[in-house]
Formats: sequence, C-alpha cells, structure tokens
Amino acid sequence: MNIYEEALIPKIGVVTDIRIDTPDIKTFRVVTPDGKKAFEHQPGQCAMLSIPGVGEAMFSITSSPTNKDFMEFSIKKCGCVTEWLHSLELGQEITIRGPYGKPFPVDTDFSGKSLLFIAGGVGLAPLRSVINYCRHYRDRYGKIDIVYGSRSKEDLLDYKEIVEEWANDNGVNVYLTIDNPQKEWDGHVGFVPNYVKELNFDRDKIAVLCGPPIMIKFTLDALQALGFDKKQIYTTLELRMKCGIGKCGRCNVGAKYVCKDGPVFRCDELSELPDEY
Amino acid sequence: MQVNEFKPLIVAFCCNWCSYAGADLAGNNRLSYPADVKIIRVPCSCRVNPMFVLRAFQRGADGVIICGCHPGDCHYTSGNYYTRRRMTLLFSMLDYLGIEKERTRVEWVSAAEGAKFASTMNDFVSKITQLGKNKRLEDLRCKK
Amino acid sequence: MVKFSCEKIDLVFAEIAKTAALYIPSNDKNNKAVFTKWQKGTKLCDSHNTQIGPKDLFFPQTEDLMAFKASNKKIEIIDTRKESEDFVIFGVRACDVKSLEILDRVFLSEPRDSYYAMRREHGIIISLACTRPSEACFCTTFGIAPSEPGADISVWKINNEFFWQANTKRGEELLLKIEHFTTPAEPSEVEGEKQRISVLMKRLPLANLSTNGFGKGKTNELFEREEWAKLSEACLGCGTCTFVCPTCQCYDIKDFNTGNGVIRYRCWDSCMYSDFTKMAHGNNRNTRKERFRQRFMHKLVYFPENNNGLFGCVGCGRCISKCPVSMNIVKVMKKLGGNV
Amino acid sequence: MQKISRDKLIKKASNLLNSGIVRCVLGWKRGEFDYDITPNVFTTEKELIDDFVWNDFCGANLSKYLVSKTQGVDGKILVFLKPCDTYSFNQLLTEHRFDRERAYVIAVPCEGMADINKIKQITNEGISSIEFNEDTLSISTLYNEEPIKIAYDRVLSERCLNCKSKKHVVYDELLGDDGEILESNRFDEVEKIEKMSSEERFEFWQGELSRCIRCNACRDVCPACTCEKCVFDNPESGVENKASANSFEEKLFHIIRAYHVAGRCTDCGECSRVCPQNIPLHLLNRKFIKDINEFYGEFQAGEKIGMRSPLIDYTTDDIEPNEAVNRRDS
Repeated sequence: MNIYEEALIPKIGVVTDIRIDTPDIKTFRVVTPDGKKAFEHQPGQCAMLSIPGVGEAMFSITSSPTNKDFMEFSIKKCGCVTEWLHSLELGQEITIRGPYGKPFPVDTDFSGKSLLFIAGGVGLAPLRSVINYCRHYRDRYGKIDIVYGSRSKEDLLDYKEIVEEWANDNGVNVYLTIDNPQKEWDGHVGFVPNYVKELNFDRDKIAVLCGPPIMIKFTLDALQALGFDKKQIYTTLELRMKCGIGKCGRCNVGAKYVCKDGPVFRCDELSELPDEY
Repeated sequence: MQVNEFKPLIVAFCCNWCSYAGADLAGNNRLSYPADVKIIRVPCSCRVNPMFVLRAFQRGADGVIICGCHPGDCHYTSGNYYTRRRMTLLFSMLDYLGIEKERTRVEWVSAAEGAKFASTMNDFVSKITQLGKNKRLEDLRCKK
Repeated sequence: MVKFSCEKIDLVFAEIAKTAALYIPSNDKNNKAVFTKWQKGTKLCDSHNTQIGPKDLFFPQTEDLMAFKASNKKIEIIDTRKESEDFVIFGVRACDVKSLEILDRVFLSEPRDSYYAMRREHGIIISLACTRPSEACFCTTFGIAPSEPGADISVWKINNEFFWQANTKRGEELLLKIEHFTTPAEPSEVEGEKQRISVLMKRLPLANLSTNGFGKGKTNELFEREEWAKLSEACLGCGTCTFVCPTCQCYDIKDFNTGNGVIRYRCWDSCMYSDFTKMAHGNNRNTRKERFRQRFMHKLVYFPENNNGLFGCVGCGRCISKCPVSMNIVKVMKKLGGNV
Repeated sequence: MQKISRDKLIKKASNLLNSGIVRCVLGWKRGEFDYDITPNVFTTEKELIDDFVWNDFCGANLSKYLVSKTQGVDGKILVFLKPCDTYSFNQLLTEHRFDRERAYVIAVPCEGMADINKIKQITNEGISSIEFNEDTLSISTLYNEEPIKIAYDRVLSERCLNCKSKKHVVYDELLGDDGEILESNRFDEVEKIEKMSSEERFEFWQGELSRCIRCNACRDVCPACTCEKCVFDNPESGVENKASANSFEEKLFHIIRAYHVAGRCTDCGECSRVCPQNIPLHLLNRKFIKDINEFYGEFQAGEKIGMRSPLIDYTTDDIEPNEAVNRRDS
C-alpha cells in the first residue's frame, strides 16, 4: 500500500485542564493520550480542533512554543464547535491537527526591537503565545508594552497571569482598560484605540494588533496618527476555514489564503489585498 | 424453527392525547404487540413533519406508522386533518418514487382503543415482515 | 505512434478493460455524453465533449475521508483510505487534460492531498483530439491546442482510423498491451488533421477572446470595478458553473453521524453559495456580487498570481452551456477585459 | 416564432421609461450566441435598443427577480411576463414577497419557447446562428454548408408542448391578444409513471435522481423558493448537505424540495429547464399538482391572488392516506 501522510487526518488530543477565564472564554490544555505535546509550533500559528460529529474549527494556539509540555487554546463561545468545547469535561478526547499558518516573525523582524502588543477581548489569545515567547527570550527584545482592553474586568483574559507575571517583568509595561466604569476597577476606562492614542507611544517599535475587526480598524488609525508606518504593524486575520492547508478555497483574501499565507499579516501587505476580510 | 429470521424495525409516531394512551391501555390490558415497534410520542400527529418519516427510514426503520386521534377528535381541534393531507401527499409521492406503499401507514386510534392499537401494530408488523427489509429508502452509511 | 481502424475500438477497449477499469464517453439514455465505466456493449459516442469533465474520477463529488468511533470520553480515528484501483480514462479532450494540471497544482502542492494523489497515480489518461469543437469552446484563449491533447496517450481520430501516440512511460506500457490490434504509424500521418483543427479553431465565434487585462497583479485593478454589480445581477447563486467546471475544486468537509459512529467526508462546495464563507460571527462575502466576483477573480487573477500566470480556466465552455441564466466567464472577460 | 416583435416591446418599454412611469425594465438580454439569454435590468432606451431581445429563447421566468429588485428602491419596475410567468407573479404576491405597486406588468403573448438542448440533439454542437421564421428555425452551424431547417414543434420545450395556459392572469398592460386557458396533457407523463410497477418506478427515479449534482439550480431558479434562509442552507435543519452522498440523500433532497413547493408550484417548468443534468424535475411537482387536483379538487396555484394553498387547508371528509395510495391499484 502506498499511502501517504494525510494532512486532513488529525491526531487525538486529551483535554487535561480547563480554566474558566471569563464568562464566555475558557482555556483548554491539550496533550496527546500519552501526555506529550501534539506537535511543535511557532508563535501565532493555529491548529484545527474538532469534535467528531460536531465539526472542525481553527483556533490560535495560546501557549508559548517555549512550553514543551502542552498546548493551550483560549476559546470564546460563539458557534456550535465552541459551544460543545465549552460543555466538555476533563479527560475528554478531541482531535487536533496542525500547526497551520505563518507565525509572527519573532526571530527576524521582531528581534532586537521594542514591541507594542495591543489586544481587545479574546484577541489576546493569539498574542499571548508571542508575548510569552518574547518574555522567555527577554534579552532578544527591547521594551515590551502591552495594551489590553475588554468590555469589563470580568472579560479580561488571563487576568491573573497578566497582573502577577507580565506586569512584574522587567521592561514590560501593561496597560489595561475596560469599556465602561465599574466598581472595584481603578484602572483606565475607555476604548483601546483612544487609550493607545493617549499613551502616545514612541514609534521606534513594532506594534502587534489583535481583536475584533472594528477595534483593529480604529487602532490602526490611532497608530498611524502616532506616526507608525504600516510596515511596523502586524495583525492576524480570521476567516472561515475548512482544510487549513490552502486547498478548500474559502479563506482567501485576494490571492492569499489566510490558513496558509496568514493568519499573520503585516499591515502594508494587508492594504495591498482587496478589502474583503 | 422459524424460517423468516427478519425482525423489522417499526417507528410509530403516537399522539400524546390518544394513541399513546391507547398504547398504554394495550399494555395495561396485557394485549401484546411486537417489541419491534418503537414508539415516539408527539404532542399531536400533525407534529410529524414529513422529514421525520424520511429520517426514520434513513436511520434504519423498515416501516413508519403515524397514529393520531380520530378525525374530529383532535385535542387541538384540527391538527389531525392537516396530518391527513400531509401524509396523503407524502405517501403518494413515496409510492410514486417506487418505495413500497405498505411501509407507511396512518391510523386513528383513540385512548380507549387499546385493542385496536395492539391489533394495528400486529398487523403492520406482519405486513412489514412479509415485505422484508427496507432497501429502497435506506442509507447504507447508517448500517452497522 | 500506432494506428488501427475504428472497427477495432471495442476490441481495444475490451483489452484495456481486462487489467483496469476503463471509462469512456458514452451516451446516457437522454443522449448526453458521460464518462461511463466500460463493459461489453458500452458504445463510444461521438459527442464533442462530456457533460461533466473527468474531475470526479479524481476528486469525487463526495468521498469519505475518515471515520470516528467515540465512546465515553475516548475517540478512535479510523483511516478509511483504500488503495485506488487502476483505471484508464479514454476520450479526454485537451481542455480537460489541462484541467487536471490545474487541479494538480492545488492538490499535489505540499501538503499533498493523498486521496487525490492516489487516484492520480492509478489513473491513465488517454486524450482525444477534437474534431468538431462547439461554438462555446475557447480553449485557445488559454493557449490550449485541441489538436495536441497530450496526457499519457494522445489520440486522433481521422476518417476511419485511430492514431495513438504515447507521451509517457505509462502510455507506452499501455500501447504494448494493445499491440496486436495496432500497426505502426508515422507522426506525419496526423499532421494534416492537426492543421485542419487549428484552422477550425480560428473560425469559432469565441476565437478572438483574449486574456488581456487579466492575470498576475491585476487584483486591485479589477476588484473594485463597478461592472461586477451589473454582471452579477442575474446570477441565481446556484452552483451549476462550479460543479460542471473541470477546474473548480473548492470543497467542504462535513461530519455525518451514522448513529453508530461518525463519518467525516468531503464534498464539492461552491463559492457561489451563501454559506460558503459564513462563520460563527459573520461572513466576509455577504452579497451575491462578492461571491460572483470571487469565482471569476479566482480563475482569472488569483490563480495565476499563485501559479506563475497559469489561468484557472481551460475554456471548455461547459459553464456557457449550463448556466441557468447564461451568465459566464466569457461575458465577464469581455466586459472587464475590454475586448468586445 | 413569437408573434409580437421585439421592436414593439422596446417601444412600449421606452415610452414608459421616458415618461417616468417606470424606473427600469426587467427583460431579457442578448448573449454571445442567438440562444444564451440573460435576465437583465435595463435603465435606458439605448440599453434596450442595444441589448434587449424577445425571441424563442426567452424562457427565463422573470417574476422571481422582483423579490430582490423591488426592495429598497422607489418607483416602479417594468416586467415582461409570459402567460405562465404571470401565475408565478400572482403566487409571489399571494405570499407577500413584494409590493404589487412596485411592478408594472406588461403581458407578452407567447407562442412557446424552444429548447436549445433539443436543437443540439438535431444539429449537434457548433451552432453559429439561428434565424427565426414563421414555422421553422433555420440553424447555421460551423459544420454544415446549408442551414438546417427545423420545425418548431420538434424543438418546443416540454413545458410548452404541454402549455396549460396562454392567458395572462395578471397584467397592467397587454400587448397583442390574450389567449385562453388550455386543456393540456401535462399529466400524461405522470400517469405513465404511475402505471409502472413499483419496481419500475423505483428504477426510473433511481436512474434520474442519481444524476443530480446538487447544484441547487432548481431551487434557486424556482419562483416558489423564496425563503430567506432555505432549509438546505441551514446547518441546524439536519439536511444541510451540499452533496448527494448516496441515493438516500438524492431522494431526500428532491422529495423535500417538491414537497416545500407543493400547493404553491405553478408548474412553470423552470426547474427542468435549468437542470444541468436534464432531470425531469417537473414530474415530481406535477405529481403533487395531480394528487391535489384529484384529492382536494382542481387547484391552480397563482390563478388568483390570495388563494389558500390546499396544504394549509382541509375538509372533514378528506381521503385517508392509506386509501389514497391504494386507490390507484384498484
């Protein structure tokens, strides 16, 4: 029999930990049945998770590649696959395949630079793997600023990790904001784009954006108003995907396939593409 | 020794207000009917979307029977009149497509007619047993 | 090159069918040509081309990818792939031969699609030069020569004789199998026919259609053109054009719960369908115009962009004759390319 | 050949356009050849003169386009409707799919439409031009010196051979003379199938439906299929499959589709016209129409606005389902 490896056939993954992050976001820890990491990945890459009979969906890998023991996925409940994932119990097997997509250029374009991460809501998920990667190799990068906003305090993802670990790191500044005032919140209140403007960052750095489309749009404007060039700004896209390997034909923006040529795009590359994302 | 080993799978959609109670009564009176009949309780026979019938066949049913209140006795006044029209057209279409017409049936069975329920089921099961397995409206993927 | 008289074709088919499944264009009961598995009595038809290309012999409309069994919290993945049987397709026209090259670019690029690759490895293609192109043919627009159909074996039918020319090792092996029916022939014997076809192609109504204005690097120029709105106005949003197209390869992956397990299968999908790009929180191609544009931009711009200028259309003309509202790639090209 | 000339239609439309009574014109647009005609919205007289056609290939039923084209815009839209199209128009109005005030219906008498597939069966591929004469079509091809002359009745489409009505059931203005409702033989083919044995029927439909490629053209062209979200596009319906995975799925799709339009189908025949696989889909719809006529009394969907579909109606002495299927055998 001459049967090749088949990219569409997944591996089994076991959910060994479920963390409730916010009312609608949970973080799942996934390993293979023998307790190993399913595969190695780079920051920003994605994986296809599926529950047979329910469907398959693409999620960004939240954990850092430097974590050699397991992978984590922060997933917001918004469709049938995610709903099912949210209802599952510890020890449940799912299927996993990947890694897919082009990672952030952490070892090339980012290296030696100061970094500014801007995230909104569950948009922190793909950035968390980059942030933790950069924290792990702290000496390779300059200053790290993290602006993170969500609807309310309860909706802030990884709050504990952010406050207890990231904020205490040397040369890492964390700026949190929520949309509306709230009791027991003494931090900043307001939308992310405005906050970015207020913070008036130097433009000697690379900005990495992720969040809802509307947030990305206005933050991009804000950054450009601060003098950032589109070449300094990276973001990730999300479109409907089925195969993950650039064949099923639906996640394209112009000639680029998000699953293969993305999901990470530099904003100047992105503005070359037709406005269909 | 029995020659015909075939045991049909029958799906019976039974109206909550009549036939389902009729089935209960049949049970209480110890009137037997084959265990191959799987009863699905519906609030009214008109709850049975034609899709349900097709789906039952897909999932392996050899016969589908819908039981409701006698015309005029519907708990909701007119539900079974609609059932009657819908199923007439559906059965006629299935017949037109070459699906054996004996595989589908509608019977009106009241809550008091335990005996009728049992005899209807016995009759239906024996007809389907004679007819054999449902081959024309099966989904091979659903076979074990 | 070898030749044999047309009367022998059934014998040749019988010989080939001894060792492999053979598919030939034959008329169905509605008198429409379809690739039919040959058995004694299956007659080769002389229609210009089949209703649907040979695409589904390599990329079937529906195929199972794998199966799952789940119990408690455990999942078992069952690899249901089977080695494909050897098969031969006879009578593939030049456009359809080219369409397989286009499908190869998608399915055989890394990571290669093993389902497609397996069938590709086991399938031998015998092409057939066109003798009576249809008014809807425009393969020459994409540089395809119907007189040189290519593939494993090229075949010409001239008067009462078939001429078979092996182009690959697999083709040569096949010719050896039918050796006792054939006599050697000279390539010069088909020259006249090739000439005749080339001249004929120039007389076709769409012969002057050009790809000017399309291809690599034209994305931004064409994307915002206002003509898309008018062009897509009549489109019904059905999938006819994509399903009869020999190069359309978009697919969907779906799970079917059988009641005692799950089958994950894939099936043809169409970018014309409203839910093609729909996801839990939105759809980036919400209107018919956007979906219509996607199909033609993909064939005429995006595909060449990713494949060194190779267009994703082979000019077979099927969408022209099959579209319920007669809107097709030719009308799009004429409108946007400016070659009226 | 059509008795009303193209010029007459253009003149009528131009007058209404120029006088501002209508905003645009929904008609048929010329294609690459003489037979590939596309429904189109014309907004100027020039466009009409350049591209409008009215000939034996204007089979497309334009009434469904009114659902989308009358939305969100002011003014009236002129629509040309053949007799059979007017039934669809009424049925759409019955179902409140658009506003009657937005449409200006010009009724066009129809002599029957030609079926290009039938023509190609005779002439073969390579048609270079088609000339329309009184009783014949004169077809020039790339491969024949002389044009091939074909009598109309040989190439008239099936639905026109069995035309049910030459009468327009609704219009604002009529061109030419109106016709009558006809005694048609449209149920003959259904009866032929009914007379087959159960096995033969099964074989027949298996052969037809197995060709289905699930392109959805029948659904998308159908003037009765105007649901905003079709059951086949709804992942929660359980029937959202894009491919006919096996013969069960094929039957399921076509039964559901025919059933969904039962009592609403006007028998316009568009489904069979557009089917790329030439499946006689109208025979499924006609079966329902025939059954409805037999069981519940004559009913022609779209005959009048506001008619109650037999499937949302009943009488207390309707036929029993078991009896209905058995009756045919006796």
